[in-house]
Amino acid sequence: MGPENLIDAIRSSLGEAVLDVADSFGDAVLVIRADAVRPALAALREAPFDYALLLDLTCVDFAAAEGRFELVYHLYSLSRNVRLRIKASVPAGDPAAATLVGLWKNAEWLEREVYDMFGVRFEGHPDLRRLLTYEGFEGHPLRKSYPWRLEQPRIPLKDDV
Amino acid sequence: MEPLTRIERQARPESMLLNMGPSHPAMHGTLRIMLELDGEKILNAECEIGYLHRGFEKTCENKTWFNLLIYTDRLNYVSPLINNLGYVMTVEKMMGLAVPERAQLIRVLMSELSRVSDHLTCLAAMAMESGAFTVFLYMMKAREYLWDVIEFTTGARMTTSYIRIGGVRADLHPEWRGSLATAIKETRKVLKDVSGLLDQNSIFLGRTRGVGVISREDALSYGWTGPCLRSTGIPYDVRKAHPYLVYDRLLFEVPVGEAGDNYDRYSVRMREMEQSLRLLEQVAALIPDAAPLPAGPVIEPAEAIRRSRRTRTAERIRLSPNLEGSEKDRLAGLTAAAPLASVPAKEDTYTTMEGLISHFLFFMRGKGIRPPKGDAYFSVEGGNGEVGFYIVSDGSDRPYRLHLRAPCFHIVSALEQLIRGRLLADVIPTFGSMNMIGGELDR
Amino acid sequence: MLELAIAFLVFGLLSAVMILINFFLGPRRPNPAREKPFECGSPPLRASIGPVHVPFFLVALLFLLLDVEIVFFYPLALAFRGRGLGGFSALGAFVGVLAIGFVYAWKKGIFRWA
Amino acid sequence: MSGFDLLTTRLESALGWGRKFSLFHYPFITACCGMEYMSTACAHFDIDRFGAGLTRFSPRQADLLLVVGTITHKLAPVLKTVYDQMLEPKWVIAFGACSVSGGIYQNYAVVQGIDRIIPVDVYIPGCPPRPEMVLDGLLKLQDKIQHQKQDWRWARKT
Repeated sequence: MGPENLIDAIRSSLGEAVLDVADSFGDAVLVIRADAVRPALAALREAPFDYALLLDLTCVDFAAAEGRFELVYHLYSLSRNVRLRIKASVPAGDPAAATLVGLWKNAEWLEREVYDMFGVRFEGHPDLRRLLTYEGFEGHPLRKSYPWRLEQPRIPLKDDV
Repeated sequence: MEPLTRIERQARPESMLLNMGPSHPAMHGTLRIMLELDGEKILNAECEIGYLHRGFEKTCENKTWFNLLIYTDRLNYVSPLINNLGYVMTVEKMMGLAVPERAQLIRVLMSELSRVSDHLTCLAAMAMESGAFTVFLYMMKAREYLWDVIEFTTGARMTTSYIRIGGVRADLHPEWRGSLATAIKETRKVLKDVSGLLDQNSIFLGRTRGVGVISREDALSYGWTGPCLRSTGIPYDVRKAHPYLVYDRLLFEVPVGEAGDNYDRYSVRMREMEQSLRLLEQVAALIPDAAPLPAGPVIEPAEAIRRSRRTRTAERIRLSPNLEGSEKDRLAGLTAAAPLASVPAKEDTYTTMEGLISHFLFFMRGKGIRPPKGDAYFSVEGGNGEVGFYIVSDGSDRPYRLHLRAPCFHIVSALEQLIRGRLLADVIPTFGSMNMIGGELDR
Repeated sequence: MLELAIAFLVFGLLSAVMILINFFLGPRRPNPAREKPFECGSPPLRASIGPVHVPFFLVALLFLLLDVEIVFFYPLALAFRGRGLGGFSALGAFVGVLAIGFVYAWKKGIFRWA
Repeated sequence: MSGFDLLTTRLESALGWGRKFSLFHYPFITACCGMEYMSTACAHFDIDRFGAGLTRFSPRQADLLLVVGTITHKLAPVLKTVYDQMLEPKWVIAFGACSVSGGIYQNYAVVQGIDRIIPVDVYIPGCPPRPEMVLDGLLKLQDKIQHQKQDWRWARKT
């Protein structure tokens, strides 16, 4: 299947979960409803499309502008040699999404990092803790609301230097 | 007292809990593995990362597109030019810049040099941590020669920021062919010595063959890419899957392992270094010699500025040594022609009003490089795997969001599974063969 | 006899100086962190070291035996100069007995940890 | 100068001479400067020519703490613990702009210079510093050790 009808095939197989199909600088982008992310990605991982690699999971903070966080998944299918970007928006108030831990094993750390940096809770995640920052760290640094240079030292620092 | 980590809650009372902590020679200083031991056998392990989280992505949201190039050097600091390349090509993809041929060839030359020095450093550390100190010294010697080639051209040994948006900063050093030839010869000699030392070495084989085995399904499920994925037999290489720059015109194979254990990761990296040396020779043949600068009188910048007050000066201006290679005649072949895509030539800035204005416009806040609104993802083949940059731009002079897809983040996430049930000593070669780089892992 | 005395005096003095010099020159600045075990800089997960496993003891004992055997080689080598076959056979018997013990331990699988 | 003073100054300079040429360093490596440390410690630039070649990976046996690379807030307690667990007399070299002053990273995650945590003797600038700069820093530390007031058990606490 060529790239065009691949997208149509995906759209038809995922049905109403797909909100929009876009193209950004030549890459295929699929916008999916937040609650349909897990079944959609599970389907994409299986036979006809076999997106075997969860390349990347990250999050973009549009809280100030549009009051939402946008989860961005990148999938890669080795047999088709093609990349797919999937976007799902979660409300900024109480950002929560379904976990992918059962489908891919690297999802555990990826989701822990997004939780640590943005505060997006992933239901069903076995061990949702901070990954990059430390236990006593309040707030989520990559949110636009978090000041860039607000340090939270773990041990008292000599400031007379 | 810190709240109990996962391993402290699950550990059995009689087993011994040990920290293979951040400040450990084999943990590259930034990873803490908490091990639950039954004698020497590892019952359970938990990795704690983030000790080198330097807030890269937050810093990028507050820096202009041109200024944050220096941060990309320090991501995978073993092969810095490849990170430059990844970031720069993502921005070029958004701006639709056409990079001239010579700049593309120089970029391939520089990223292959970086790849060989990445594999050299990884295998040197892995061998030294398993006891082969001689291999470490040999490989560091070879890396010095490679860094000499990079230093002649870019001026810095490691953190070069040489590959810029739109092309490269300056032309190659006049004697770059000689230093490249010595570097390749020395590296081949070291590769022969090291494979003689390690390939059939029963101690090294005992510690790596059949240790840290991962199946193909697990490797894919963990999102592995690069030499570690190829060691399990899946020949996925971004240079072959999505050829960029001039890789489609160059001949090279993708070495593949079978069992996916430490030894295969070692041998895939060794064979990949030979392929990269081969690539270096092919690219060196493709790059034409730089045209010599036109002869004729050369005047001082101050004199040129004084003269240019009334009439345009035609003579060549003598630039300061650290601008060598980025003279105006050479700059055309090195950077994209788009306006405000790269730093304008110094000769124009000194003598013409338009040059001065474009120079200030480039560096002024709110002006300079501004890719169109939208988001883009582009990835290149780094030392550890697919180095991908996902950038969201809102049209301003600062990226709205910049995310790095770090290959070794996914590789290290599999470490707990690889060492569970093994002996304590197997952690070191397994972790060494993964080539964890703190800057890229924790960003 | 005299050289023996001189040898003992010189080497004894030398080792005494090397042991005691640290007592004189090392500055004393106790601090609580220094008493804790060094665990790569992170807080120790379990303060007490639990019971040690049996294979450790076996290997330790075997090492002790064979190490002492090696120490005996030095005087043996000096004493047996010029004794010819008789000396060599005595040395062979001494090593042989210990070798049998070593092979027995090896076959018993002391060194197999998994 | 009384006889006793002559004796102690002779002892001080002998102690300084002894200590400066047998520095065992503990490489507290975290980031990019580690690559330059490798070049400095290896055959090409060879830190061993100055008597500081022996790398000790335990603070109990090291008297020079070489802090190489970026110290983040998460790593700060680890650095403080390792420094406290080193035996006296001890010295610290801040290797690279990040450990000297936080370098190019001034944000929520990075400690702006390790002298906020531990006392530092020699600062080596550079990102990363060239191996020659590192050796120069080491020589400066050796001068400092030679000419500082030596600390020993019965030294008169002035």
